[in-house]
Amino acid sequence: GSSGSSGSSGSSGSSGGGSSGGAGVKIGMSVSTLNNPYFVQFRDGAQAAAARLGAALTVTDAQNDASQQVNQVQNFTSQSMKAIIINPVDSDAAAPAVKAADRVSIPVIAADRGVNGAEVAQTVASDNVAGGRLAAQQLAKAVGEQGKVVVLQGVPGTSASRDRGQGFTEGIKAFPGVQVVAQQPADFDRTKGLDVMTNLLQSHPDLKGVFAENDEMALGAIKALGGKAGQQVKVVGFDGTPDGLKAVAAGTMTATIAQQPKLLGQRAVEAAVKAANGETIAKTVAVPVKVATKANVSEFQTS
Amino acid sequence: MTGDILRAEGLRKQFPGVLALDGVDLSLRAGEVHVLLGENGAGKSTLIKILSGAYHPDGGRVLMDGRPVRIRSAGDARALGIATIYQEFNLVPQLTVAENLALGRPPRRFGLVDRARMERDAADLLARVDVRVDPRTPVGRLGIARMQMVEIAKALALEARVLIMDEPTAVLTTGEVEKLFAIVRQLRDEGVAIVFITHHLEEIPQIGDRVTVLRDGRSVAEVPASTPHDELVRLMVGRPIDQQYPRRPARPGEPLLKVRGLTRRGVFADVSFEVRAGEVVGVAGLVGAGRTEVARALFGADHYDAGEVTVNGRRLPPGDVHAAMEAGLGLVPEDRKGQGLVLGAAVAENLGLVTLRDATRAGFVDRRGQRTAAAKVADQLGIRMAGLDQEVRTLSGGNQQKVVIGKWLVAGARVLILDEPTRGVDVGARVEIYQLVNELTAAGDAVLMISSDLPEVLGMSDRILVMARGRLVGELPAARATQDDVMAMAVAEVEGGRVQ
Amino acid sequence: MAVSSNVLVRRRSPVAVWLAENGALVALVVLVVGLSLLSSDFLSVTNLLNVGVQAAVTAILAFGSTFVIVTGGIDLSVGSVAALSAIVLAWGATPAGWPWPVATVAGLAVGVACGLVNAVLIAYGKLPPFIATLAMLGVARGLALVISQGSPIELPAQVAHLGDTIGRYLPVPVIVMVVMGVVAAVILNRTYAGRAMYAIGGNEEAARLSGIKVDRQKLITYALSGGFAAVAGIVLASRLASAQPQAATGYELDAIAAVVIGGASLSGGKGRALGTFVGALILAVLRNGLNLLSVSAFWQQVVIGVVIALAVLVDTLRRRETS
Amino acid sequence: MAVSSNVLVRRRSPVAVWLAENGALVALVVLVVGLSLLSSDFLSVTNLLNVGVQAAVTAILAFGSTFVIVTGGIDLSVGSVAALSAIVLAWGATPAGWPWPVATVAGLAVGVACGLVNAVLIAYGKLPPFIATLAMLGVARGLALVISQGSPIELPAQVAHLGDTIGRYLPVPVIVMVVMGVVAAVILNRTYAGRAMYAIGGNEEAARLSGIKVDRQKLITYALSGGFAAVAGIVLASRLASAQPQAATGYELDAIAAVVIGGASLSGGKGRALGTFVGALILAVLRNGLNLLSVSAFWQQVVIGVVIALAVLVDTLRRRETS
Ligand SMILES: Nc1ncnc2c1ncn2[C@@H]1O[C@H](COP(=O)(O)OP(=O)(O)OP(=O)(O)O)[C@@H](O)[C@H]1O
Ligand SMILES: Nc1ncnc2c1ncn2[C@@H]1O[C@H](COP(=O)(O)OP(=O)(O)OP(=O)(O)O)[C@@H](O)[C@H]1O
Ligand SMILES: [Mg+2]
Ligand SMILES: [Mg+2]
Repeated sequence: GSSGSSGSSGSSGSSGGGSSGGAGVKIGMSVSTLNNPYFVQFRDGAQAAAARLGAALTVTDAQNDASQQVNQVQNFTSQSMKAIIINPVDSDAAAPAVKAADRVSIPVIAADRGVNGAEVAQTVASDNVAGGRLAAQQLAKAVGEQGKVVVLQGVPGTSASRDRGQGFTEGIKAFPGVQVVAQQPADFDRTKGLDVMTNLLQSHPDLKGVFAENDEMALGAIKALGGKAGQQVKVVGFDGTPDGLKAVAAGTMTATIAQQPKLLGQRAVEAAVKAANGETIAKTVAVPVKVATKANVSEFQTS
Repeated sequence: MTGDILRAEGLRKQFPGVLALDGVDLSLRAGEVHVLLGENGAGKSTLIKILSGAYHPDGGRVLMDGRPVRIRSAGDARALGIATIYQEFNLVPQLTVAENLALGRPPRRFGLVDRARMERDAADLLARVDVRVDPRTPVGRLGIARMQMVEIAKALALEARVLIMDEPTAVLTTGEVEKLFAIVRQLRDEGVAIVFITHHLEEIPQIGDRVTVLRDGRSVAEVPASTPHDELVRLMVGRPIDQQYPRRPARPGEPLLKVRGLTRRGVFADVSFEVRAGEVVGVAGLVGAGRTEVARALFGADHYDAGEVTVNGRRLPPGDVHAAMEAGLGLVPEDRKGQGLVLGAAVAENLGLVTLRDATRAGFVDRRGQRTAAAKVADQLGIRMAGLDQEVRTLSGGNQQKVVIGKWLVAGARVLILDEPTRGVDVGARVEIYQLVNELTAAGDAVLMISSDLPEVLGMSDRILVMARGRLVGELPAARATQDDVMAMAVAEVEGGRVQ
Repeated sequence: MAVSSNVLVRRRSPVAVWLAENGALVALVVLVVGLSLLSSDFLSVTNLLNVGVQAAVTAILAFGSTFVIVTGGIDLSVGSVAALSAIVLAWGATPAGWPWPVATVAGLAVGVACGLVNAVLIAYGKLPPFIATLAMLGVARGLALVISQGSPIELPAQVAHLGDTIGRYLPVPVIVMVVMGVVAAVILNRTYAGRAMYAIGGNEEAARLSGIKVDRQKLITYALSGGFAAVAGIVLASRLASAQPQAATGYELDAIAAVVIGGASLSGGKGRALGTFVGALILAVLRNGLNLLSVSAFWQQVVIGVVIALAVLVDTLRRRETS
Repeated sequence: MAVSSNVLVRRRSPVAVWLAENGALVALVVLVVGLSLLSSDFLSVTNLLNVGVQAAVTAILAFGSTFVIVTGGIDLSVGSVAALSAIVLAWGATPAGWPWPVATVAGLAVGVACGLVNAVLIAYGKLPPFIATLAMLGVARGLALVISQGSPIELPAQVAHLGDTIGRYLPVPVIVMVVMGVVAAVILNRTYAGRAMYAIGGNEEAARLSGIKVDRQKLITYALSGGFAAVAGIVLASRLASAQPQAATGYELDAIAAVVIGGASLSGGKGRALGTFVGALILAVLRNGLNLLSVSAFWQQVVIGVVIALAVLVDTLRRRETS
């Protein structure tokens, strides 16, 4: 539990001073999507931090649409926000939005994904490509560096899917005994993960492992595998959502690449408040990516 | 007075821009056939739609058995024992004949629709109106005449005390009209009160008892059905009409339309004829004889399997309406709502439809010119409307028909095919259409007139072609032919006449 | 009974007639044969059961949409309503909440209620069905997110059994699908409400003038669609043992596609439960087959599009030939 | 003209008539007034320009959809076609490729081609427009992904200027939107093709029997829709300075909603460019306002749904009143 939840929102808040105090600072935050528990947690972390610092945080949902995100950032500038946090739908497509904010000298913090082609005050991110590599190592180890595995891909063309997929492909090259026999899209969706996994099992009954580009699809795959999950077939997910961590604790998911979204949201808000107050901040902050396995899962679940 | 089963007093109905009814009275006795007479747009259909619950009046009241009643829906009317056959078809084309007959009140068993019983009931009803059609046929596949008989059967099924019929005979041929009259007389003798709307004045003494004449939304007279024809016309139109069929034959010139061996398997076979400049050629036949199909095929609306069509020396490619139009053909289809009009568009738009291409320069339409042309034709035909911008949907039936004819007048077709051109058109307007036919032929154009109205065919044609079962079975000179001659030919059994 | 004498009635075998009326079935058969040749895994009992399970949710949604489409309407809200119903069920049945049967009834009631709201907007507010149900698409999805706070909620175990397989070969979702299909067929063919739907879709004015209470029938129609959506949502959630606020996103287009592939017309008056079933199967077989054949993610969308167009093309060409 | 004596023309002021025909405008005004009262940021010049920019893509797509909807059809593929056109442009204009004007023409041509394919399937294959364009939705999106390998492609700088603002107050997307709107209005009102669209949508058979080559007009209609989608896709990409394979997903529903909010009927024969413009503005104002008011993301969907329903309700109620 935190202490400062009393003076929660808005300008009337009169929390303690200090240079990092955010009393009344208006911050706009555009989240790529809230149709995903991972980003919901990210938002929760940000809101908690804002409440603690007394900042007024406005959250919008870009619904995975890069142009809608640009619109939202533009709207923030007309609302004269003091700082903007952008969780880009797409790293390239976020540039014009950031430039628009730069023009009116509003500092921008990029969270979870970087921005290509425009200057941001700070990037708070965990590296998806690195995470993909970690996932490859985990899966290879779990299947004894031998056998067939499949990949459940996210929405084709999204940067999360691209980066994680790329990292995994790179990482798995180190294990010549592991064969990737299929890569199929399940759109980051649990139901589709279930259906696609069921179908893949038909053509690859001797499967040893599954990498799902997020926990939602991993949970669908686990459902499809039934008793085989965690036994004959190892599943590695990505994100470390509460449901995902539960599955790790239960042993049906071998590992998930936990990104600590709450921490990410918290760090982003802290940086935004500092930038709004004119303090200088580091160009990049790396929120560590951690591998959650049955052995260490309890640490994640309490945080 | 005391015998009145239904009375309407001072009914008023206002539409946007149009006062359709302006204080109309009507009294209806049990066991009478009460004819409603009036020009197109006089308000007949509006009146009966109020009686049947489709419209709510803005003023006045309706009494049944002396007590005021409120008819707010079709269900209310039905509960009061009022059944209606509307001018526009109110059938569901996708459903079968049996289902349409039982629409809104299907027989049920254990809460489920009892199809077997529905079909038996339908067969009985169809037998009553003497229509031979499988109750399981989708209504959309029936021709317009048999649809009308289904409508009639549907109304009979309600066993109502008041039966309202809005122009039931407009789409029927002589034989069917006789059948209908027999049914109507029987119902009348059973004590049913019948409201009967028609534009065929000769039907009035045959079937009617009393006549109420509407003019411009008012009831102007109530007279016995035996009132002389001329007097009725005067009451209705406000002026006498001296000649009902004012055909002025022109001297026939070169053949404008030549049809050779036209055949469509299963529909019509080996149809050959010519129409000369200045000629009116009538086409008579029983319903389903295939006249409409021939007309559509030669206009390019349907494909055909063999034969050729030549207009003004140019051979037409089959199935190409545009080429037919270019060559100078025009078709006024029999189904005006389905094929003739864009109901949701304005009068001006509809009148300009055929000339849209001609009024286009470099892709742009001369809309002002189109409007001027439309205004001229509307005036010429005496189309009764609030203005050129009125939606065609809200015109009275007869005025809609004038719009369909009007759009071809604007286009200036050389050979005009008229399929049932005066269906639903009042006597006055009908004479105006005939005058137009005269003007066209006098100017050297030609008219092919398909009509189930025998007096019209006899009165307005120069020659009469008779069709039966998909074949041309004969030709008569109009001057000497009688109705009996034509009928004899139309019903004659043709040896091996079944079209293959 | 005699048809008009000049019309030569071509004799067609009942099989030919039936095929002409079920052209989608031909497409399905072609697809199944093709896939069996291309993938040896396709034609196994377990895989076919998988296809059945994967078709279930779309099929149930599509049965509901069939009612609406037969009346000439459209329901874009079914995916969202499915999600909302499941969320309400799961949220209501949390240990601190209601017993699971109550929660289930609540979930179904929410679906029906959404349908009724659609119908009121359409029948009394005179909104075009497209707009009314598009609005509901947003509202129901938003409410699902609000109630769940954006996170999945676990389903009570009793309800989650709906996702099980009885014995080796009897998946419950398939049973539910078949039951709902039979219910839809009976409603459409044999009840007053069903026949009224065809009448309204074929000619609304004629229906009204024949004494059918058109507004009331629309209430029934959209309520049924909402109820079917709720069932679909619960089956979907039961397969995952958890209700997801973003479940069934975009399923409305699949459902409508299934209905139209099955031979219905969006202008109303036509459509059958069996056709819809075939339409849903075509979509499921296609997705399953593409997975089995390991077609790349990018090409899958292309192939699905092409096959949908071809399937309906087969149907329209057959119709033109036999008519 | 034979205006009979019983025809009583009620005099209504031109303003009243115009308002009755543009009911959506009333809804827009109410919305703008409401938002100005609720948020002090709303009624600033920069914010209103933002709204304009944000409406541009939807509006251009919706102008294209207006043609299709006027003919009684529907085009679900516009969002995908927009993305594909932009991808083709960007991919073609890579340094190793074509000069940017060639690439731009190629991008536009692809949009038109997609429209033509839709039209061929509809006019000659007799596919229902819903199915033909749903198939194209998948195919175009898939091709966009295949060509781009799933990654965004940078736009040539010259084309990216389309996303700029000239001076302080003249955003290029707004200019493009206005130009396309005027083009759409002229086509609909003044050209043969436009008038033929209304006739076809009103009664296809009557149009055919009046000598309109219905099939050819449908080709023009869907080609226009595809072309407008291509323009929208390029404007969208220019705003982001990069073409995204996933761009404009789901925009088809927004485009159709804008057209219907603007007073068109999905059964054809009705619809105007100005109405569509107002419809697109309503959607953009709504999204902008909800952002300014900091409405929670989950509730936004609910509110948007409710406001869309209300906006059209205002319109239908006005109509009923004045008729
Ligand atoms: N729904 C409507 N909206 C506007 N005007 C209408 C509507 N229905 C009818 N009218 C107008 O009311 C008048 C009376 O029409 P009505 O249909 O009653 O004529 P009618 O006597 O039946 O003519 P006809 O013999 O041609 O059938 C006409 O001027 C018609 O244009
Ligand atoms: N059982 C049937 N199935 C399909 N079409 C039929 C059937 N019976 C009749 N028809 C068609 O229905 C139409 C009947 O319409 P209608 O009664 O006006 O006759 P018609 O052919 O137009 O008559 P005419 O040739 O005298 O104008 C014809 O086109 C006929 O071919
Ligand atoms: Mg009338
Ligand atoms: Mg005929």
